[in-house]
Amino acid sequence: MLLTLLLIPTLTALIIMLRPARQAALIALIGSMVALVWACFVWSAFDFGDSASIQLAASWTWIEPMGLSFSLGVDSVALMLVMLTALLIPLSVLGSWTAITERVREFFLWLIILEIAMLAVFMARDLLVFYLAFEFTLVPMFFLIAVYGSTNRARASIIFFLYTFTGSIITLVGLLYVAWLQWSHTGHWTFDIATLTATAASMSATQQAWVLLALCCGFAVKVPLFPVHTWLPLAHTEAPTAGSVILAAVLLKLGTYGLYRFAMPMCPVAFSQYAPLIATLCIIGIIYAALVCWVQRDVKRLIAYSSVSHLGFCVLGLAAINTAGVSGSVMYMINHGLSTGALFLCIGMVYERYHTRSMDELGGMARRMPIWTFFTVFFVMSSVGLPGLNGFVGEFLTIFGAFTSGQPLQGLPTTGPLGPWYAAFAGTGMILAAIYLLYFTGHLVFGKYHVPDASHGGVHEHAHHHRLPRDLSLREVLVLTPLAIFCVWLGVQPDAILSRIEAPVNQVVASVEFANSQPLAALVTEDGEGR
Amino acid sequence: MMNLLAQFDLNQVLSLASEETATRGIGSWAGWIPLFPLIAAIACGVLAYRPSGAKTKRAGVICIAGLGFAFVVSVILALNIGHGQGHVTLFEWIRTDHLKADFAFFLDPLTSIMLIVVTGIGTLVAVYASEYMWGDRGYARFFAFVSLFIVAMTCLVLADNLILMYLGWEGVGLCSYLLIGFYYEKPAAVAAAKKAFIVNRIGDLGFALGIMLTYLQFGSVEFAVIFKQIEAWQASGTEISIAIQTIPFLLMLGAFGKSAQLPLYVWLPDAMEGPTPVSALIHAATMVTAGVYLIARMLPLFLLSPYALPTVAWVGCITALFSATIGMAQYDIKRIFAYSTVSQLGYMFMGLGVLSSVGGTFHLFTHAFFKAALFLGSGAVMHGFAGQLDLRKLSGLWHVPGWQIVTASMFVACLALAGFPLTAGFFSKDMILAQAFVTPGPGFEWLGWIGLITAGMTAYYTFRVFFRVFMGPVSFKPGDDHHGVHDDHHFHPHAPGPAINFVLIVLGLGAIFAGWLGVGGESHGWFGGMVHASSANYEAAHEAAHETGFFSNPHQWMMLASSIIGIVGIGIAAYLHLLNRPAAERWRQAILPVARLAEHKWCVDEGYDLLIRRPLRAVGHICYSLGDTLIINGLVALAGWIPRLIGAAVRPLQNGRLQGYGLGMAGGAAMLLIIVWWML
Amino acid sequence: MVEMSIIYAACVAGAIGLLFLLPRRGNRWGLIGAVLGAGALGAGMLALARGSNASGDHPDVFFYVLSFVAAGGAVRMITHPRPVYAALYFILVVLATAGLFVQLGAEFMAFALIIVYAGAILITYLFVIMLAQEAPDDQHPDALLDYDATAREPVAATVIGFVLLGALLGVMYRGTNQLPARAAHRSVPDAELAMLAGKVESTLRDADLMKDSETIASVDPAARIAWVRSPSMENPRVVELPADLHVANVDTVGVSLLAEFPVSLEVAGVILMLAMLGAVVLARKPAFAAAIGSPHGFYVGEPHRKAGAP
Amino acid sequence: MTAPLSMLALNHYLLVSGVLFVIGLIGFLTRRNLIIMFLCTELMFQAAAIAMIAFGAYYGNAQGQVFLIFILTIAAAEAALALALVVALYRRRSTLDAESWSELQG
Repeated sequence: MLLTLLLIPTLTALIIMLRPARQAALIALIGSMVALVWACFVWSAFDFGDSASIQLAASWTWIEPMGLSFSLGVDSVALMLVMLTALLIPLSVLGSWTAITERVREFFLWLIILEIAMLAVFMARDLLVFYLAFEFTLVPMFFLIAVYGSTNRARASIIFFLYTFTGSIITLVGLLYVAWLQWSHTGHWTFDIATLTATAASMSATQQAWVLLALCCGFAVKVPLFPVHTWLPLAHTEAPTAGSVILAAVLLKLGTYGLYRFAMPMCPVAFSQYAPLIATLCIIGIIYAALVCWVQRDVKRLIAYSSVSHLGFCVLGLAAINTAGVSGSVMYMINHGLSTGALFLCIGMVYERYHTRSMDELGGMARRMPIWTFFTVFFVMSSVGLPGLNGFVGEFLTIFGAFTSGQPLQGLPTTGPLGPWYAAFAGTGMILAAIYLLYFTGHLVFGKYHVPDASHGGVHEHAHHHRLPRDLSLREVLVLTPLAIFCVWLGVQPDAILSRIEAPVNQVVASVEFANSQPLAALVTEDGEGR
Repeated sequence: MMNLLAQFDLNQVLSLASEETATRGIGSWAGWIPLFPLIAAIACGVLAYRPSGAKTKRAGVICIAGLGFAFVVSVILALNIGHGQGHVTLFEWIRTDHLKADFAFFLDPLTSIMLIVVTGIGTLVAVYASEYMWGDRGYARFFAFVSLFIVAMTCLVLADNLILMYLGWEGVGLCSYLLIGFYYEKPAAVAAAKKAFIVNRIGDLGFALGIMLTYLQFGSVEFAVIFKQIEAWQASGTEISIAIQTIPFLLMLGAFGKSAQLPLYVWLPDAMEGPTPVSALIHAATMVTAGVYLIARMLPLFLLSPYALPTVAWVGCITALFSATIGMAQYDIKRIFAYSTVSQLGYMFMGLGVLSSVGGTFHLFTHAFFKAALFLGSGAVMHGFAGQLDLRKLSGLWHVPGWQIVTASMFVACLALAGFPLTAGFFSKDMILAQAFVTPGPGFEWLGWIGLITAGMTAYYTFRVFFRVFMGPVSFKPGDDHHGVHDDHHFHPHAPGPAINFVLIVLGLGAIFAGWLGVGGESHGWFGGMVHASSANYEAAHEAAHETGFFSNPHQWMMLASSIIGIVGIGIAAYLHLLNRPAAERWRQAILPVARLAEHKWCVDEGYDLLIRRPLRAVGHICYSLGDTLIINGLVALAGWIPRLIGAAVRPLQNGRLQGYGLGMAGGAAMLLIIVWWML
Repeated sequence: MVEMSIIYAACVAGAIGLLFLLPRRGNRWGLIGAVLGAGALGAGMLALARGSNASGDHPDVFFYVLSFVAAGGAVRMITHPRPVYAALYFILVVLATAGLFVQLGAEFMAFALIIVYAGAILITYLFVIMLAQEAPDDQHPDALLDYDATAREPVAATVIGFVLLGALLGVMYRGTNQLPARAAHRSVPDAELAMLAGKVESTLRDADLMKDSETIASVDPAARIAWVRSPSMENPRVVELPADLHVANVDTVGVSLLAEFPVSLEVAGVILMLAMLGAVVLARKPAFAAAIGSPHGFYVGEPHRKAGAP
Repeated sequence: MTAPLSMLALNHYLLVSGVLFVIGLIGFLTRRNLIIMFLCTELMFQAAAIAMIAFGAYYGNAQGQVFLIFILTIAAAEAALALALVVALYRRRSTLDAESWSELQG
């Protein structure tokens, strides 16, 4: 079942390679739509009764002695992210229909390969499959930026690749240490995530601290946490529209998903010990990135920094280690994917028409592009976290989680390392979000209409005669409407997701609480006794 | 919406039964109130994006219909609910393990009053705007936003839990952003809209943290649960923890942000950039009173901590005084009325603060009418005189043909605002001031006296506008935005149309007769009964304090004092601005430094910009230029640069000379041998 | 054990001596260097001798003479500015070494060394020296070339050299007592005779102990007897080996070369052949490259005019 | 065959061989004339030969000498090639100075 979900994009990639470049976009669209339909089929087959357990699991032994097996399986949180990916790929294919003029076939090929890698990451139940896919997502992204980017794309793609790659190498070390520890206990190698999590949880506090450090190195770079975020604005400004959409919507979630899937269950004691530190990093990230956003003149860089700030909230939710916080953070992963992805699509549409991203040359689009204005203001409001739209639920729950984590709730103590002050400072992020996003809207959307003269008033003549109408064409509206509908649906009816991810979230939080309540976990020495 | 439709049956409507049926049955109608404006909003939205949308008046009609229907439903509900309560759950919204926030409505007399104000004024403004906004490109878009605003406001008022109220809270913030920035081509309007949204957002943060703290302390965010818990605590006399006492202060922050009180009032005067119906509806009658409603709704919680209400009272009083002083020195009519709104809101907060919840809410009720009338009147003037709002350039409108109705309604509204005896403003303000002198509290007497002085100032600046603009010799210069085509010298203002006149008359009558609702009967007539039946009820001991003596009875005494103050204020205004206008200039010269400072709004805006905005942007620049590019990218570049450095250092070793290498090899061999020798 | 400290002192003295000897402009300390060097070598020898616990007798006087000659020749070789003299000194060193070989009872190798080494290799060197003689300019042909007159970084080279020597000797002398034990005195003298049927046959025939028609079946060096088979009798008859029949050095080398290292012999042959081929190709003129049509081939380029000339 | 060498004698020969080797090495490192450099390598061969023979004598078998034969072949081969190279180099730069050949540098 899950394997077919991987096979469909692979098949599409093959067909793209065979067919002439003219049809590449069409094949990519059909392939990704079929993948989306199949994903919905998987959603229906998924029994949300016990959504905490891994379902639809399937595994094929790869290297027997090493215990390596290509095993897939998904619980409801992973399923949500799979659905998000499956939804966004066709939209970004449709979004960059006319944007790419030369080397079209490779572009869509890389996009579909990226989809395979992302789906594999979320569906992996084997450590090495996860890591391979986690690394493999870098390759297509690198080419997307390096070949199809704008001015200094070479530097951006190299920094992007090396930065994330070094981070994830350290994570590999951490993961292998755990696998080795498991081997030293039981004598046979296995890379199955469940068993490794069990052994990891029984590690001593110091071992857990080291493993957590290793895991965080890789994942912190992927989720751009504060000090290691500088690759993101570079990558975003240089990436093509489809690239930025996928980068913002899904690739950043690999980091948070990694933290949720590996860091929390594997090193519960260390995680709750260092959660205040992680939370402080997030808060600094939120405020720092928001302030930097406010002084940007390049629109895409502004939205990139806003993603840094928003994902600070997401990780803050995880650090709160209570149901509200973690479910808020999972909600946030999905909402941020939708709203920031849509914002990048809108900016891409303007870039396709006027070929500039700087707010000095461009402004006052509302007069000429009313439909575009509606969508942009709508998605700005969604990412500002306006109640009634999806952004609010994620943001409110994460701050709420941070606020109530560790505070006695009507007398009975709750677990969690954070407190009201964390929530208060993170809350300022909400104000700063309003400031820089309205600064963005104030310049780009409202205000006096001015356009770079070279592009003679927006009706743009492409080399391939794609005469883009001044306002959004039907295709572009078709791209944005599903995202808008999802934003409203998740805003008004967040229970659709909240109730479904309740079980796995509780399971993770319970495992962390259980580990903390234990007497200091017996020191597991290298030779394995003294469990 | 599903269970809403299930309960709707016709006979229930006709029966108009007494209170006890006002439980689930009629309460379910509450769902209709936000639904119709929502439909209207979507319809107008669709119209706005069809090219022909701007040409037809259909959008206006749809909006008026939607709001009108909502008004009718709220009136029916108000009559039916009476002093009872109603509750209806539309659907589940946020459900994590124990945080339960549903889309559910809670009806009690306080809500009914607010609903009547919101939908009533909303409909009237919609009628007014259908003529006022005619000819503007964004006609349909305007009505879409107005109806969306009413949806958000009704949700706020009807909410049965704090998070849904927060939804309404931010929803009205969004609509005010969209409406202030309606003329989006004017940079000033865009900046004002942004400012309004951000300042509101600062208040909303306080409100959000308040919600979280209430959840922590009460385990739930729903009013029913909270009030029951409070009664239980009061009954059992349990000691109130510090955390609970901080909740009111956080909620207060949200209220002051939304209702433009002292620290966060700067956005309201700039909000006048929006079209006048918006100012009338949102920035005079409905949105700004949300803060007052919040405190009235959560009064039991505020009563828990001893310091909360006095702070509210004092902040209200100081804001009233402060903005009145600025109001006196402004020249733009709408700015003056904006500052007067801030000042009157100060009064309402003062009313709530001194435990006269009836006074506060009644002032809110009456203020909605006469302030809306004032704004719509000045809107008519602006509309007629091509955007002219400077009171130095307008005079003697009373004598211009066609403007008599506008002048009459403006006169009545000014009387009400000034607190002229027997007008609506008089009764509500008098209640607040009387209560100030009675309720024991820190410095409440001073509160009363400052209130009296501010009442005088209010009377002065209101009639300063009236006498300048409407009385005196007829002379006027048109404004600059000539959407009327004709040029200067033979410009003749076009009188307001029937719709505007009708609305002004209705509001004028409201300004006079609304007062009588709160008079008579043992506790301030019908209005008092309604408020006492709601959660904002406070069994003030002051009822008993009503001795019979004239001076000992605060109300009679206060009525006399405030009417005298009002008349004196009007007299001064008449003297300075009607009879002897040059004298006004002389007086101004006499206190020139203070006058000019007041004209510049005590430089509060510049202060905020200097103290907050500019440093933050500077930090942003530093973070970006220094933090990101220099330090972090620097470190990354350094990581790349070190290998290159080592490479350069080692290169000279390879210089191509044969004997150099020989030497190296021999040295190496020697070292090895020494090691072997050392190891042997 | 050997007195190591004296050895090291000798090394240092030798280093200083050599330093003075190395060619440099205006070298006045040559004599002192030579004396110091010789003294150092002597001291070294003395140190060895005094370490009397090393068993066995001292090498006789010729050894000392020859080694001093060898050392002196070598030093002169590297210090003499003129290449031809250096080559000639080297020939002296070779002769001295040959003498040492004779001392060690390896006569065959001594002569091989002289014939092959001194005779062939060094003569080639002399050819090349003459061929590549570079006269600085025409007026005074025998002016010293700069690069011959001065040593390059003498100090570093000497220091490292003698540190290497010290380490070498230190390791050797500390290591020699850990050498694998020698076989006890040679069990069977002239053991090689068993394999040298031809030699035995010719000696016996010279001594008329064997007729021409007879052949040797086998030889037993231990009992010093040989079995001779004559066509007339079935079983071979025993013949007593003459007392003076001994294995010469050449014989032992021959037997050892062919018995123990046949493969290496072949490989040596191949190496020599390859070297010859290589030398021929390297020294060919460009015409050869042009003939085979490859522009690069082994063509080594036009002879340049003298370096520095325009 | 003469009596096998005594340890003392062996040490002596090793001393001589060491000295000669080092002198050859220093010669190689200091002399800048290509031919003399190669001559010094020959001297090093020579030193090695002495040690070989000494050990052969010490152990009383002819392996030392057999090995010397191989050393000689290598020396001969090396000399032949080296000299061919020197001639070629001399033809290119008409100088024998080792310093002139230093293009292969980093």
